[in-house]
Amino acid sequence: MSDALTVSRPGFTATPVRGGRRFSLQGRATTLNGTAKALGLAEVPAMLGTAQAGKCTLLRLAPQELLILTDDAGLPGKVTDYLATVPHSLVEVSDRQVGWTLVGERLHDTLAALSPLDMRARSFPVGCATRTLFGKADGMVWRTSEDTFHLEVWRSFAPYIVAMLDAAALDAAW
Amino acid sequence: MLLIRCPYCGDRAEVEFANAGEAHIDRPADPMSLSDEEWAQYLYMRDNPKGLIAERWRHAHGCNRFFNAIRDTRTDRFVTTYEIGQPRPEVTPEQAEEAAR
Amino acid sequence: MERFSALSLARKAIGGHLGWKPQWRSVEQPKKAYDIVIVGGGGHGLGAAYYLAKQHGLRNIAVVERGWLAGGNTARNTTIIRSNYLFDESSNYYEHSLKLWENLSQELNYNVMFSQRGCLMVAHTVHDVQVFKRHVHANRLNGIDNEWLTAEEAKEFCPPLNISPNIRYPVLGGALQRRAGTARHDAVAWGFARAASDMGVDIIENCEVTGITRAADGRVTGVETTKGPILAGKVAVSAAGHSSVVMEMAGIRLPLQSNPLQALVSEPVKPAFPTIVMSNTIHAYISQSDKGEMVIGAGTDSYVSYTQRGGLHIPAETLAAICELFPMFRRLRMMRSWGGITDNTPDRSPITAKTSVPGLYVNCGWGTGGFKATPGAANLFAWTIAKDEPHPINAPFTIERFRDGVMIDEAAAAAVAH
Amino acid sequence: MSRSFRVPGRGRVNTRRPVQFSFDGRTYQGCEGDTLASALLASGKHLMGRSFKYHRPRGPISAGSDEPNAVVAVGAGPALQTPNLVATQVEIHDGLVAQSQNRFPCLEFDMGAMNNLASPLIPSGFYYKTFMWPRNFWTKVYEPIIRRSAGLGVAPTAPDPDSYAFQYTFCDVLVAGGGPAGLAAALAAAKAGAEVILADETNEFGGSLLSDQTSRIDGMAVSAWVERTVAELAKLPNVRTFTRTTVFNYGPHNMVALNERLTDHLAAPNPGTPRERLWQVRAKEVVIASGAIERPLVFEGNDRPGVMLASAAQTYLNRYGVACGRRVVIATADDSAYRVALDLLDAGVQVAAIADIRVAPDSELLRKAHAAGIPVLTNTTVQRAHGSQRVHSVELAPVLPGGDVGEGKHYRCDLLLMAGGWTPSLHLFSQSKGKVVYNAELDTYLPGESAQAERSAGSCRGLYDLGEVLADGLKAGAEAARKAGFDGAVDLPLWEVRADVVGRGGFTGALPRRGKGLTAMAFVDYQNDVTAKDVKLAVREGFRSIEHIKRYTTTGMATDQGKTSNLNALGIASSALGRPKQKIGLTTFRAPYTPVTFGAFSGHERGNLFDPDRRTPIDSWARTKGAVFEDVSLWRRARYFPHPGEDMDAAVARECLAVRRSVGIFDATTLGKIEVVGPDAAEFMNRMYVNGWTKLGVGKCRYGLMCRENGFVYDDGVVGRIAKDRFHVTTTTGGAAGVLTMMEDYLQTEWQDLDVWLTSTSEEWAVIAVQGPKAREVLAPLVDGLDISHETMPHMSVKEGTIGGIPMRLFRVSFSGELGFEVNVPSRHGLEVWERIWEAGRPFGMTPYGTETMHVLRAEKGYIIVGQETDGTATPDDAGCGWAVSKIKKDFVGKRSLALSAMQDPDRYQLVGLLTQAPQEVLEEGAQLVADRNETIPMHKIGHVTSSYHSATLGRSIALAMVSGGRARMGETLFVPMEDRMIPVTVTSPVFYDAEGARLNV
Repeated sequence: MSDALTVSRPGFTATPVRGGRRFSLQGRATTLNGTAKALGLAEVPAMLGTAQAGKCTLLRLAPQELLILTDDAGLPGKVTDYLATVPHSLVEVSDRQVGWTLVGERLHDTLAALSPLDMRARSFPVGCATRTLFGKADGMVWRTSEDTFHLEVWRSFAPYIVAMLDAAALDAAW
Repeated sequence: MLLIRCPYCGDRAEVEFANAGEAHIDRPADPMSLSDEEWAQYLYMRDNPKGLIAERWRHAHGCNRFFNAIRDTRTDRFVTTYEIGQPRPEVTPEQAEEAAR
Repeated sequence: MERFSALSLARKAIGGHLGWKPQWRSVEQPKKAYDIVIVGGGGHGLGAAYYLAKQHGLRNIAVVERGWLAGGNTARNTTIIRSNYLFDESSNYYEHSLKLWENLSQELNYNVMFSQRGCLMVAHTVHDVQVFKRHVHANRLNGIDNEWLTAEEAKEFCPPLNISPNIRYPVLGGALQRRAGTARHDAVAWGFARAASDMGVDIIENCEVTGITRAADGRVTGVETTKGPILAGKVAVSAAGHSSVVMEMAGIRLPLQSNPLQALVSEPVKPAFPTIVMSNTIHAYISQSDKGEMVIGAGTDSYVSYTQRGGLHIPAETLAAICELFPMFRRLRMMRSWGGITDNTPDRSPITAKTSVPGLYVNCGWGTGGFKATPGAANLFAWTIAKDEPHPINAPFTIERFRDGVMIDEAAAAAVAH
Repeated sequence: MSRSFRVPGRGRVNTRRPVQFSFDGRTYQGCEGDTLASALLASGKHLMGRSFKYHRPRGPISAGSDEPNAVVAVGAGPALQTPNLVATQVEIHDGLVAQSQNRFPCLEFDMGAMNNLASPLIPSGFYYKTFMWPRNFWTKVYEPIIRRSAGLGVAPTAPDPDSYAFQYTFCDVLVAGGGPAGLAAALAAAKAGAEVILADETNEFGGSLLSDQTSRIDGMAVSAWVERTVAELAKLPNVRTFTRTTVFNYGPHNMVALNERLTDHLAAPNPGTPRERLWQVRAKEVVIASGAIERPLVFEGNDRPGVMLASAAQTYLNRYGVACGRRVVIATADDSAYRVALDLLDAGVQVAAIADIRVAPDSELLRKAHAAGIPVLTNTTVQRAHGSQRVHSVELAPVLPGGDVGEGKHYRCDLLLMAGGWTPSLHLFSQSKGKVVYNAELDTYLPGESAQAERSAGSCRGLYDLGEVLADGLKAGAEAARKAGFDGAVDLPLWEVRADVVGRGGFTGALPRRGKGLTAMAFVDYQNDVTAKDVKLAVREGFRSIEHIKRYTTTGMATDQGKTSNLNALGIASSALGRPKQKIGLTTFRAPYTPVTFGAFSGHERGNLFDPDRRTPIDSWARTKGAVFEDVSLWRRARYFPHPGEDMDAAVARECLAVRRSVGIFDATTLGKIEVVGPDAAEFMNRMYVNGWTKLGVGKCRYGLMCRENGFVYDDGVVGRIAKDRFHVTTTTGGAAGVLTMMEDYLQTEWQDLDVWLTSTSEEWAVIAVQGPKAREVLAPLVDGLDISHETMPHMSVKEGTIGGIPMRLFRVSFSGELGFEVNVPSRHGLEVWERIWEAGRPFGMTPYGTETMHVLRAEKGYIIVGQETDGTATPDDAGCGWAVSKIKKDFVGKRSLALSAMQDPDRYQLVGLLTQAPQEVLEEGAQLVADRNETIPMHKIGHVTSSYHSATLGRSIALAMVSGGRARMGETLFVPMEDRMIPVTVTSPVFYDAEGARLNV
């Protein structure tokens, strides 16, 4: 659905992210930690932190919640094996949301038209991820590099977000 | 627009949150044993103080956690926010004065 | 009391208007004791004093007000008056009030500028249509005017209304109460104050109640104030957003939350808006005042606050909605905004009742809708105080209804879900 | 007047760039850099508007945003003509079209000025005392007249074509105001390393310095210093500067709102440029450098065009190069006016006299004025200014010992300047909830203790000496930076300042005058025509609080919100009440500081972006099939699929029959879905829903009903048990978010011990309902070998499998009363699977149907819709769902409330069916029911129609209703009173079709 939904304006582009799967893992801290360890990490990322473990990216969006992004193969067996031993909730949400890669020198002004979140580097450094509000839509934003952000919203909000970003990117020129 | 400190996510704008009413009102363990009067007290009667209030917020457009806050309703200044399940913290006179300012 | 009229104006004009007397007696220091002390000098409290004197023959009454008269929600609302409520309990109450409004200027000899411009509640969804038609039918059978208009009829009644099918929430029609209207908020309070004062009621401003005193048997004996103690046979609290604070002094916890409610006006313009339009779905209401300002109600902030302000995002949201319905007003400008403190009950209906404390009465919980009820609530509250029992119209509006599960939940009745 | 009042060599406007504009249809020429006011004044035109009540001719008194008189409409055409703009703020550009307002037929001759003659009859509050008889005349006669004469400009009548932008931003230090204090503060904060935002409402930084020809900083002209400082700020990467940007709202927690105007000053803005941008700035620290406003003096005729504030004349001269007259008289209570006199003299204006109300003023400037030969009269008041559309003379009169006023002398003049002292702009400070404090020495209010992270600097806190102001700005900026965490040592500049001492003195209230002045019009609030007499009248009538006086007289309530009038009103009230000013206090300062365009608040939230418009993956398909849509919460849902020529009734009848006879397909994607997972999932479900869940087998489904704690139905939906520890919960479309929130509330705050977690999967799954006797035949070949026979997959069961290789959860459920399945597939495959089923169904005559048909089908079966049958006041039993309520569970949400005696009342409204006696009569939804048709109004209502349709299946109408004691009324005849007739109906069971459910179990 997001394929056609791109923004391309001077100073700002939003390109749909294709492929991969998403899992929402919820459980108590020990379970989240155990999952991280099963993936070879020392511990689960702190709140709003992210970590890369092989083909999995862990985003700590809530105290008891990890969003795990994987390739098309899904979660490695070592994770599901571990989870079989502990109370948890694992729900695939690959299709619930759609994502974009955001770049451009007007990126900040564009996002700031939609979100009240302080996304300056000193408050929101590389690797930081959180849910917040974009206009009237829930969204998840993750700073993947100094100049690149990853944005996700629920699928049905995609046309709205794209239109809002497009309008905001135009405004940002003035 | 208030700036609210989510105990998990830090300072965020009010629009990310939903107020969830008075804090520290525990659901009775056995509601059926309560009189109508007691049940109504639990369900409807609320502190509505002009001064310090203990209240709940939900970081609705964030980590989606409920948490508690102490705030002065005369100024809307927060004294502190804290996790659900923690007891209502003592407010020092200095904190109270600062919040009332 | 000198009668106000064009003639009296002309006569006074000859004397350079030097001959006018204070509209109400200003009582600096309260007497030691009154039969009744009313806490809260807003429209409701002053009106209750007026009706106690006028209809129940009681004259030894004081109204004590923390600040200046009518400086609370009376001064901070958008002055919409209507009675097209769904449930009999509510519509009887508000219709009682509306009927009093219709004669209030003459009764008080004070022009409260009640302007029956009509109130059009617009529907944007199939669900809205069902809900409003339910109102229309229920009102009609209660003898309360309310009629259904198609979108085109609504547009004819209110030409600025955008009924294009191409907006986000097209207008599908609306329920119109033609007898609804607006009034001049200050005038209501001042008119009641003048008439009550004339009958002997003491109006005491800058007098904050700090305690409610009670006898050993629990009965109310008076109030403590910043101007000293006042003995009273009965104490009646009509303190709007501060009701919880005052009632707490008598140890009574109320099912109330005080939330900020914001409103705003535009700069004045020549007549451009003939009526009141309300949209519950997109949260907007608007009318044009006699001075030409567009008077716009914004939403309620969700948290308890006594600051009389809220976040700017709330009026921003309202203005976006107004600009959707009336896109030609987009270039108008906000001239002034303000906040009030609304006292909201769980079922969004008021309480006008006796309390568990003998001699203590309360009229509160009016939320965002108290202004329209001013004369009605005052009238019924006076009855309740005077007779120590509610009038049949306000009998359902007790505190006990929450215990007994007999709520009057207009908001829930309009609940949206599918 | 054709001669130009432009002063060669003065001002900052570009005289080589002429600008053509029109005012009231006449073409004028100004210069680049002019405001509308300065350009008109340069042409000798002072008359620019008419007042609100008396329609008196008015010209500008100020040169800034405090202007009450020169209020005009700008722009041409029904969409763009914008009312009530202040000519002193409107920047001219080629082609600008401006109109005066509130006059008929024209500005110079206004019929409304008749009101002026009637003014003795219409003092403050006159309308409270009159127009009461006859009763209905108020709305019909009096009020329309009042309304027509009130108001100022005319609202646009066509939609605004411009766009508006919005942006959040953050900074360490926000500096509000770009005058000397603001510039210094911004510089100091920036040098300390803080991220700084500096905003000024005018088109360039400098504030009062732009009107100052004589002061020197570091030996240079102050305008040069401004240039240097602005350039220095521009070089710093941590500074953002905004001109034409008003800081208008100081909200809680240092959230400050700015309104930036981007295009109004341009003749031809780049297409696509937003007209304005609204900024919401979260600032760690704020420096308020909002300056001070000069006060008018209150005397008879102080509103004649040509009567102005002294500082305004100075600004017009030095900033715009315009002399506002040829011969000036200056009335002052303040030293600064002497500098204005000297500047005007220097520009060739004749200074006829300076009248100083003070007994013995003394200053360097006064001596300079003497030396320059200007007549200075001390202890002198203004008795009256004369003139109609322009001042032509003024009587200056001595104040006698004892306070009386003696005979005066008339001075001819075409310009009369007032200098009543300075009023600090406290608006932002006050909005921040700081308390203002009266300062006796300055006879004004100043900022008191800060309530938020802010401080005031410069003349807004009563400093008027330029050296002091700059030092104060530096100090404030440095302190703000330090508090924001930038505490390193910084070298702050030490400027050497040479400037006149100004701002000493001042006067509030009405000037003394000779005689009682019963007919004198001395204006306090110009725009609203509030006179000194009006304020006294209010006091006489017992209005003692300043808020009452404001409301009774309307002083301070005009578009300028009392910027020039508040202190004078206070002064007059103070003497009338015999109470000191500090005991009276100021009225509340309300946001916005100056008016802000509605459009700027709404930003992009217009049209389709007003609210998200959520669409399902199947939406595009429905659109191509001609679906008519409806809004359900944020979703757009297909309501019906009309064939050419069909109306809704015909389409729905066809769709219904297709489902009953063969098979239909329905997009149920919008249903809310929640995955409830964890070892305690069943226990959690037991607590949340009225039903019991422990015994529900894996692979089975159950209708779940949820109450709120008050016992009333909140939501419902089918729940499937996917695994022992995993439930697939569905909710209503509109209830999805609320149900999840309520569940999280209990889970997080009451039952933290439970090991169960909730995940919204509403958008993970597309849901395709296949309903009708042929449903299985359609689906069976598609589901990759899954056995969906009745035996292995009975009604109310769920299986996981694939459909064409795509993962699927298949529910055998029915909201139609027919054999039915709901195919859940990952959303990205929703359309593809839909089309596959559609293709497979076509041989069976498969028909797409929408929400309307869905409603009819379920109503035929007596299935409720939460929010339609129930309304937040219905219990499960009221809604006919008492069967769902577990009798054995000790507790669940709502159980205790359901035990209240009121909840057991046999007269509660209960769900029933209604059949009209005329089978084709379709009742109106929302219609009421009565038992006694002969009752007169008010009638006793005993229920209402919740759902009503024509049922094609049954060949007649059906209705559902909530009726008092309804279940005991089966067979009774009730009546639906319509406007024009009474419709008899029979109470029946709410199940009209297949009561035994045979069609479900096939």
